[in-house]
Amino acid sequence: MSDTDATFALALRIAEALIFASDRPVKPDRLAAAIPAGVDPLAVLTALQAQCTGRPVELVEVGGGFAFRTALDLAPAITRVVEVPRRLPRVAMETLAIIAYHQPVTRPEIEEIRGATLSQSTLDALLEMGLVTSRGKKEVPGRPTLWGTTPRFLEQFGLKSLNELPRREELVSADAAALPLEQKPAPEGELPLH
Amino acid sequence: MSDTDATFALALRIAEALIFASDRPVKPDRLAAAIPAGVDPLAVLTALQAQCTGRPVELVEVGGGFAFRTALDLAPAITRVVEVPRRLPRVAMETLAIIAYHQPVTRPEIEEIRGATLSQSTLDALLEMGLVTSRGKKEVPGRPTLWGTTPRFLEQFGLKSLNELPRREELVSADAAALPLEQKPAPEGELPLH
Amino acid sequence: MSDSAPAITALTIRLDGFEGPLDLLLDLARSQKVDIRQISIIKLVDQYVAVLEGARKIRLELAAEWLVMAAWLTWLKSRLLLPEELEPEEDPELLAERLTERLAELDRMRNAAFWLSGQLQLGRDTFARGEPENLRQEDRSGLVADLPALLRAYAAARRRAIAAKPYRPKTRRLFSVAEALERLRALLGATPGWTVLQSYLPESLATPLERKAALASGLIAALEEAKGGRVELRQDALFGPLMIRLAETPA
Repeated sequence: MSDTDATFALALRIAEALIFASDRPVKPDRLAAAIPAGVDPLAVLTALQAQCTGRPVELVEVGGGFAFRTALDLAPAITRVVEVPRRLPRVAMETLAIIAYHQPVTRPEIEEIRGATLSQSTLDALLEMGLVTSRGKKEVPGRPTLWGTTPRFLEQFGLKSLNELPRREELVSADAAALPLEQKPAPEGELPLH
Repeated sequence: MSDTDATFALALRIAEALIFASDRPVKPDRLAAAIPAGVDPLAVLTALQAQCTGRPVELVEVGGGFAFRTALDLAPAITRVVEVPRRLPRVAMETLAIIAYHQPVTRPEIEEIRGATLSQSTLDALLEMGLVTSRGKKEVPGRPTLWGTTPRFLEQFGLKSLNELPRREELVSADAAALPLEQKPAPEGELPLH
Repeated sequence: MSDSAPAITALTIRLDGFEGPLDLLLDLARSQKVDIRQISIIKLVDQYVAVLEGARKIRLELAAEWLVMAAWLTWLKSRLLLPEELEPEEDPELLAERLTERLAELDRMRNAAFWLSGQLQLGRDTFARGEPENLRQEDRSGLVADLPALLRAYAAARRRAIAAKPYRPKTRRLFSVAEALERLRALLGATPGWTVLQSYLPESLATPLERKAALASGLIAALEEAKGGRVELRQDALFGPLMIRLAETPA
């Protein structure tokens, strides 16, 4: 190996280590400061890129510099999928519960039962999660959509059928309707679950 | 190439990409989850280590896993371009050594061993570098925080585990032989590291 | 006693290198090869004073710590010289031993620090990947929701809706046209001649509003009957009383 070859080989080694260690893409002028004087950084980068082609880690040009990136085809193998389950917002949970108990039910009816307006986005979220679905139209003026729960709903809540839901009267006492305010609201988790 | 060869080659590719992309040493069991079932992760790591020997970026075993590190001879060229963190002052190094050997240890205990007060800035520097961390409170009046080293500490000093620290007996100065120090077992309450 | 101690030569100490009295003592013990049990107090004090002279200019609290150490050493030395008549825990032999052990431990830890400094260090001798890639992919398709939460949500929504139902006052019962008509038909035949319309209205109406409404209903009922020709109406003056009677000749 000639002197020039040896110098170029060293520059190639340095380039690989430097790009590996750098926290941002390495620009040719930055590389020039690390490799032996007189060696063309672009020639080194080109050679390095050729050397890495087809390897698990490739040299790519990003943002005006060069950086190593793992080959795209390996992404599925090395990526760890972490499940980050979502929590339903209170409004969505209440809407879902009302649909479960009153199905088939229209949106105005849900609003009446909850005593609050229902945003389309809440209904959309429940639809997207596959927990509710449309069950035709109600034959009244305006023909509003009727909503009901899906088999996915039963699965999510571990129910064999809708009959397994406790009766409404067991959740909200009948005389609660007559009282302006619940005298002793049941603490969470102490609801009668039969 | 036989099927087995192809599978092993794929495992090798995956291992290289996974370790390369990871910001922490990769443990064999993490690798096992990424490579095809039935391939021995340790065999893959051994093969990868052999493949990388002499390359600008080598595979080393550190901090309970495997990681890529630039070859030693390239450090001068890299440090010309990559910012090098400042060295730890002597006080910080001694404090770190005490924490490593006596962990979990409280600040008053560190001060007792060093025979000097420990400034908050020293502890802050070690914390900021991620070399030490709190390990709960000592159940004595005042409940002082207990300090210990981190996995990052092992990485910083290229240790596979705390067991790679020299044994306490090996730490006695050569000229300390002149001191009438009784060579007796470590007093109770000190952490046996070995 | 002091004769047996090694001669202490001129003190050359890097002042800024010392962190405390133990540090200094360890260095003294090392460089002078002294046994603290054999040390000459006079010479030790001389050395300390020399160090203190310099240290005072640097850090007062260090000088103070060293002074404490010097005093403690002197006390220890005097105890070693005195006959044994002390409490067990104040046993000077024990104290001296403990100090020796502390010095030994500090020595070990300083050597450990030295050893660590000599290790190949990340970011100095070797470098890790500077720009790690994110290997975590979040799957947000899952849902945290169980049956008790669903039931709680239903109960909460219902309870809140019930509690929030707006207050509705008792519906005001107003005298309707139909009622006025019925009343008019029932009562009119019983009174011959012209009668004030008001006299056919119920007397139990409490509020002026109810009375006005009843009058309006009564008027409409009367007009309706008049249209059918069953009654006659007349009003003699503007805003005067409305008079009503059965029609003379039924249509």
